Amino acid sequence: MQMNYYEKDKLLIFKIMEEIDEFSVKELRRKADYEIERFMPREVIFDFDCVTFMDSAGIGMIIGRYKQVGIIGGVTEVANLSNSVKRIFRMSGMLKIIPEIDLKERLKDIESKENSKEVINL
Amino acid sequence: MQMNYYEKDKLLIFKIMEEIDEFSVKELRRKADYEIERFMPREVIFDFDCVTFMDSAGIGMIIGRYKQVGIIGGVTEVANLSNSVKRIFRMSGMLKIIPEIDLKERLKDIESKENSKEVINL
Amino acid sequence: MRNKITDNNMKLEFISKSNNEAFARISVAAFVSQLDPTIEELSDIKTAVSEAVTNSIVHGYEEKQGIVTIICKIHENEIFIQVSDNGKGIENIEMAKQPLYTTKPNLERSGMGFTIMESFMDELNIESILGIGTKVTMRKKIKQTEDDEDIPVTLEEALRG
Amino acid sequence: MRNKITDNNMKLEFISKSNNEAFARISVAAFVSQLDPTIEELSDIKTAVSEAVTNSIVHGYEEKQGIVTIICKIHENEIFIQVSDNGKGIENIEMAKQPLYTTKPNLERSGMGFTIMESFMDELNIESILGIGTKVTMRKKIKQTEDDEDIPVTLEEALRG
Ligand SMILES: Nc1ncnc2c1ncn2[C@@H]1O[C@H](COP(=O)(O)OP(=O)(O)O)[C@@H](O)[C@H]1O
Ligand SMILES: Nc1ncnc2c1ncn2[C@@H]1O[C@H](COP(=O)(O)OP(=O)(O)O)[C@@H](O)[C@H]1O
Repeated sequence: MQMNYYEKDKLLIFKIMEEIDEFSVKELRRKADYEIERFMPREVIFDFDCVTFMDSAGIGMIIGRYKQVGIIGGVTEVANLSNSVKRIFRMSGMLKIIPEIDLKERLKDIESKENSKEVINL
Repeated sequence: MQMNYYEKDKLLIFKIMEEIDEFSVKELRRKADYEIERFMPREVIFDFDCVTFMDSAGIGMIIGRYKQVGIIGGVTEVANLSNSVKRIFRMSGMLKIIPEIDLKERLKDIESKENSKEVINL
Repeated sequence: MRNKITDNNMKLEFISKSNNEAFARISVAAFVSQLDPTIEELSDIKTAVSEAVTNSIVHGYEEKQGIVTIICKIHENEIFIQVSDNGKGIENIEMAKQPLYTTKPNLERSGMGFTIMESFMDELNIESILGIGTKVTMRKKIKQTEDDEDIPVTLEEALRG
Repeated sequence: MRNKITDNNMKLEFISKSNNEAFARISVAAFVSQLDPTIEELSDIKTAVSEAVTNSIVHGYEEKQGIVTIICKIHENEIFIQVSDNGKGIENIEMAKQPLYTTKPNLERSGMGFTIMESFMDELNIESILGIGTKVTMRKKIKQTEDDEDIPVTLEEALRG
């Protein structure tokens, strides 16, 4: 997982690089929660661009983070869902509370402003 | 497997695209022998550039073709051996009778002449 | 030309550790790939296997260590997959099959496992006896499309013979 | 950071068809990859497994159909692989291990199978009883290198913390 934090926007982006299952999700949860607590972001985006496999463990993982982020008053979004990931999220109804956004557009906007950025490979 | 035949040089090149084991070798043998009989080449090169896996079935397959080609008076060579393929061939002593050549150099020479060429995906 | 597959089968047993999930679904996918499935069919099968294996590990054996067994059979163009454990078993199968129903919300389980298996495979059957174990059986037909390599790529090529 | 692997094991059984060779070596490779082997170590293991499985199919069962069994165990950073069959067995194991010795030259077998297993793995052991079957056991230590992700790529990055 790679983390990008945009200071001015208080935006935290997690780019997930691993296959998502019950095994990998334990680490992802731990790492994401740590960063969320550390940065107290206003907005968290999970980027699925590099996710080649996901089962239902991904649903629980994202909903769990959505709750964490909600506690500190932030919003959670997902981006770059492949067809199979989208299908799994849709079945659970999750996309109704955690919307999919166009990350490319969003980043164009953000990177046009002066925005100090921090990148960490978790 | 892809076959390239250069008319003027009577040169037949087999570019092997599949993993080489006891299973795949049955088809490779059958196809190679068919083309060798059809073209009666003076020279046959087996190109291993796209071979991602090979076990000892590859040794038997190449030596078998070497014998076929020998019957019609042609020579057999191999090219683009990866380290692991080379290691397996070396262990069997095969490279002493079937030399490894630099295919890129060989092709530069051949394609500089006017040479009608036939390409078939087997 | 690919080889015609007649019947084939395999059996896989492994320890109920969640780091075996990737290995289990890759093995099944490698076995199924003999049928030349599409990428989507293969992905569906991997996901269904991952769900069933996770269930055996997380719900069947919980913290304990046991053996998960996968049996795969190929018959013509159909794949049959059975995932079983000797774990605690399911009390109410009908309830367990409901979307979003889970007995482990604290572990962030979503309750979507059986729903995914049911919708990604053609058939799902669950047998379970409390204290004895659970056996999940799934079937899927692989739609055999014409083999790419046999189809000429352009009309020109086709005419050239 | 990758997870530390403690002990793990699996068992795989399949029909003695040569189209199962790729599936068998991929499964073992997927299992072994928990130890973070190098690409070369993984390739060595796949080759050794392929040799042993081919032998069970080609020599053990010949034209008949039987079951090939693979048992894999991980203990610390060592992998243990056993390939067995209930086929015809080997008459003279010492002779069979000689490079270039094969009883099936007509099938274009090279007689290099055992030699490759021996040189690609750290240890090879063959047990065989005529008419009962053959059991080939191999071990290999995976050299655990430092994890890339934990090593800062440049000194500059290291200093930046
Ligand atoms: N192999 C099993 N052994 C015991 N209980 C199981 C097993 N598989 C499923 N269950 C039960 O069925 C419920 C629903 O399963 P599922 O739809 O996969 O959702 P989830 O795994 O997210 O809880 C589980 O919460 C569990 O109570
Ligand atoms: N599983 C087995 N069952 C019976 N005979 C075997 C088995 N494995 C090997 N052999 C015998 O040992 C010989 C040498 O095996 P090997 O070195 O792998 O070479 P190859 O497979 O090319 O013949 C074989 O030719 C065969 O006679």
